[in-house]
Amino acid sequence: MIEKREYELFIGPNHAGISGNYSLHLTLEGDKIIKAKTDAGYLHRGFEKLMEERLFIQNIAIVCRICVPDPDPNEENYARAIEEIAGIEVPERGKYIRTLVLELARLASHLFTFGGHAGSIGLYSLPNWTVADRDRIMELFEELTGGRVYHIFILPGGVRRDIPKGFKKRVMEVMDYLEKRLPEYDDLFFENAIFIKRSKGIGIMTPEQAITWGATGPNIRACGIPADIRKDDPYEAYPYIDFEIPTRTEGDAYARAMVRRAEFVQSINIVRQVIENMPEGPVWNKIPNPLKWKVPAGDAYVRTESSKGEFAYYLVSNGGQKPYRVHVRGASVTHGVHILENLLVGARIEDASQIMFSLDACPPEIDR
Amino acid sequence: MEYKTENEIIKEIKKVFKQAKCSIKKERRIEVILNKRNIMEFALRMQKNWDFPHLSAISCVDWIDEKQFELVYHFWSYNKKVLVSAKIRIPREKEPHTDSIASLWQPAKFFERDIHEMFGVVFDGNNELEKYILTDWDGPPPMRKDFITREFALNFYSYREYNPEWLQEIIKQGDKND
Amino acid sequence: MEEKLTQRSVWEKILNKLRKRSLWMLHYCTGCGAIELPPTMTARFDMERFGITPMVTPRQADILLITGYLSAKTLKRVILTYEQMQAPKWVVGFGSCTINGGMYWNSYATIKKLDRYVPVEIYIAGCMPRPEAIINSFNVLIQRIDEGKANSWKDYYENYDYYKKNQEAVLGKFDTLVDIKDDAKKFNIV
Amino acid sequence: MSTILWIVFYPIIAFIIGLFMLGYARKFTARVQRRYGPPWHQLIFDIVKLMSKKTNISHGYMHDIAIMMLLGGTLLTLLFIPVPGFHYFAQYGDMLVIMYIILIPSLGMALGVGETANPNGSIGISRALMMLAGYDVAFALSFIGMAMLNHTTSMYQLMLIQQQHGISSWGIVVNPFLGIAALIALQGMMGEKPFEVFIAPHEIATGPMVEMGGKYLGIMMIQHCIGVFLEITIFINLFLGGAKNWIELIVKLFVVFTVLLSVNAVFGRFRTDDAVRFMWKIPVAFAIIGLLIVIL
Repeated sequence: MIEKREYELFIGPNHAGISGNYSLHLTLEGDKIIKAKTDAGYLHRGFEKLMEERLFIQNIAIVCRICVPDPDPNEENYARAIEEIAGIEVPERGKYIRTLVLELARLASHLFTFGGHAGSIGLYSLPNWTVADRDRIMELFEELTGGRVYHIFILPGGVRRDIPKGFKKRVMEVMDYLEKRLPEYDDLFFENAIFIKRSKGIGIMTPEQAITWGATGPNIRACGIPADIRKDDPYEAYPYIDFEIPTRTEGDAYARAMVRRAEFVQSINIVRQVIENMPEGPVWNKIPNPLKWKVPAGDAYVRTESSKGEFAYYLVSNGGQKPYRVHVRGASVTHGVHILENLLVGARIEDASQIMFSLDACPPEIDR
Repeated sequence: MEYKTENEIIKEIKKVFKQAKCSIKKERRIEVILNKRNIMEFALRMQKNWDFPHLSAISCVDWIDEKQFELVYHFWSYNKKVLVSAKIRIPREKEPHTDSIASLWQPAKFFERDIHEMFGVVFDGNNELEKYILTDWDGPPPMRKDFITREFALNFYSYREYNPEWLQEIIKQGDKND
Repeated sequence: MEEKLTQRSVWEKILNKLRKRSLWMLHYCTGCGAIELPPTMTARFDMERFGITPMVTPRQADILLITGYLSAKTLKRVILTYEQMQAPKWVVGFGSCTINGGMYWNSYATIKKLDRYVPVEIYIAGCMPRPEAIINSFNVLIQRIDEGKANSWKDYYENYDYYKKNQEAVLGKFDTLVDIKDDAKKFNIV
Repeated sequence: MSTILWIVFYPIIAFIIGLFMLGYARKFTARVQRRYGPPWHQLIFDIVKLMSKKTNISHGYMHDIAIMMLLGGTLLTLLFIPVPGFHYFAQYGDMLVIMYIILIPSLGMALGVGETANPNGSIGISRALMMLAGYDVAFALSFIGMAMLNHTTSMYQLMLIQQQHGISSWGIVVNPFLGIAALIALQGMMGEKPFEVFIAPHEIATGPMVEMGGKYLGIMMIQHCIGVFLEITIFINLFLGGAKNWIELIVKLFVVFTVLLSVNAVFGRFRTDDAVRFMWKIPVAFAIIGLLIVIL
């Protein structure tokens, strides 16, 4: 009988193959992973506790710092939760600008994930291209909101300021530029023989598993289930925009990458539609004096489709000046923990980092 | 009758759980207040008969004045496109016990472990309730209302003393005119 | 920590002239500022022009970036990593979170003042510093190495007890398998 | 007398050429990635910095010897490679000797890294040796083909024959199948992507070099510079007719290196078994076709 010798390998917090500060504790036999246990908590700052000690208006600055690659769904969730409880109505133009910011954030985050996925299989040319193109979107954000990554732009009641003159033209230019770049990404990465060989059949999730394990976003759409919060539970200006939800059926790392690529194309045409038929009018519905503002008692569960999946906030207010309880349900809470552990079993060391990047698990969302 | 699907769901719930208080908060949002004993059965029916396959989240709210924890289970149905938030109340003791639904729902494993860490609620039936995020933390469950993070931080960590002259003058002017 | 200028032999000067152009940065994103590292490393801001490339293991790295806040759990790993790095090593603190706790000043989980635990060479201002600020700080570090003023790493060897006391105040007793005092004597740093 | 001078200066010349080749490699990859890239002489700074490190953590006596074995093996192999102006050793040692000695650095690295007791290191070593088994088959077959073609196993005679009859007698012109097989094997020997399985930073944190720091890494970098020069010169001598003078050698070195780098810049990594499977399928098939042509 061959004597089985298992050994442990820490793909620790300090590792290039892990996106962010996160660690996997793997039990291996040769190259095959037998048992995987994730270990989070390295980025824990206790957001939910900090938010309970700040006024409603003060939380706007801290809320976007929860998830780093894709900060805008946080602001959107927080603002919409307050609007739902307090019954504030957002003007039409405000909704359109919010949708514009959310879609630009999705584009930037997808470009980042393309680079991460390519880096995990050794193709370091694609991260250089995609992150450089992502900087074009960062410049748009900088012009609109003043900040490259953290925008603090979506406030309860609308958005902080209207879009500057000439901004629409520049957004259209960047969209055309990204669309022109996509075929080059295809040649280098999406149709690269080695990427296809490396990612097909890795981390396969069947549709039933995807539902029972609680996958959301691109990961569930890669298993053939067209579940997208922008269509199922529409918010902001999404009901007035027509776009499809791309899905694939294989449910493996390749399918997830291709779904993100198709979503990238969809987001470009959403941004174009938002820019074309953006109504005139105010962008912010004045809320009472923010320093003494008491949000009426009540609770709201608000969901947004972030680039990583379903991002939800459960906000409870007891009529005081500070939120009584904010529960942040990050998208990677299911992807990065149990789904990653299940998919790693049986995989090999080479695919460990690729599976994590294909699931797009973002550790700050797990630790909050 | 513009909330057609929502009312159908409430009728179904009412059929089984007579004393559950159901209300439609807004389109696609239903709130159900249950007794803590039948949350296990409610979750089972949600998954098996009423086609709510997605457990979005389990949130825990610490009502310190009423000495109770409130657990809110958010279920979402892909076909009916409705979110049902089931709320139960458990007493706020040192280690309150409640039934775990981790056997039915895999995402519940993370949420229950998280609530156990942050609030100290023990879920019977979930054997993975060890420390996950706060492994290097030996203080009380931090998310409870009686734990004040500001006080803890001020005396546990040390800050950089920073009072240059220009700041002291401003403080002095401030003391003079108020 | 005044500028301890070692007696600058000619050989040391020449070494510094050459040494300053090759700094290997540890690929370890400890906090939220790490999202500005890829743009600094890749095509647009390209820090490889200054000879700065990301390296994966602490043994090969010279710069340890503490990018933003540092939770207590990460602090233990950062100390283990810092002690594994080879001697002329520098810590660069990103953003206001490493200076005085930044936005998480009242958080129970993050540390507030970085240089109580590891000697810090350079702080970069900004609540997530921009890529230009990061490259500017690397240039300042290169200049300090050139003038031989970048000696914060000697501080760790000289008053190791001060750092050890602060570390154990937050993390409790833990052993890092690296005997700093013995290394200091062996490689005659002190 | 001149041999002693050559023995002393030849490795230094090889090191300097290898140094600029690796500097060129980083600049070439950077340009493919649309960025500016480090200066040509970047490796001088890297090696000086590594050599001037204050603390060098040694992992035991065996580890130090292995590093010396690594460098020594490469220098020994270097002496047997005929280059314009120096072929005293090459006359006696033929290709089989070179094929044997070239394995010493890999074994030396395996010995040393095994001592560092870091799981990433040992995984890297098992991959490196598997990769070695992968590309050696194709390389040996292509060499046997050239030897049978010119009825000599000595690399020096092979080079002379090819130089006398001009381009028409170059290995790659006479029998392109053997040339392509050797080129793919060379890609594996150099550890360029898609066969870079043993230095995979994203999977096993630079594999064997995970615990090397300071002076040890400096010596490994010197060895890598010489290794780059050495491996490509073997290919040139066998298939591109060697070189009459140093200028021609350097030009050929950079041309072949550009071919390898262009593949390296745009491809990901194979998994270990896929890499070996690829190596045993395609290059070996080319080599066998080449052999058949030679035999018939």
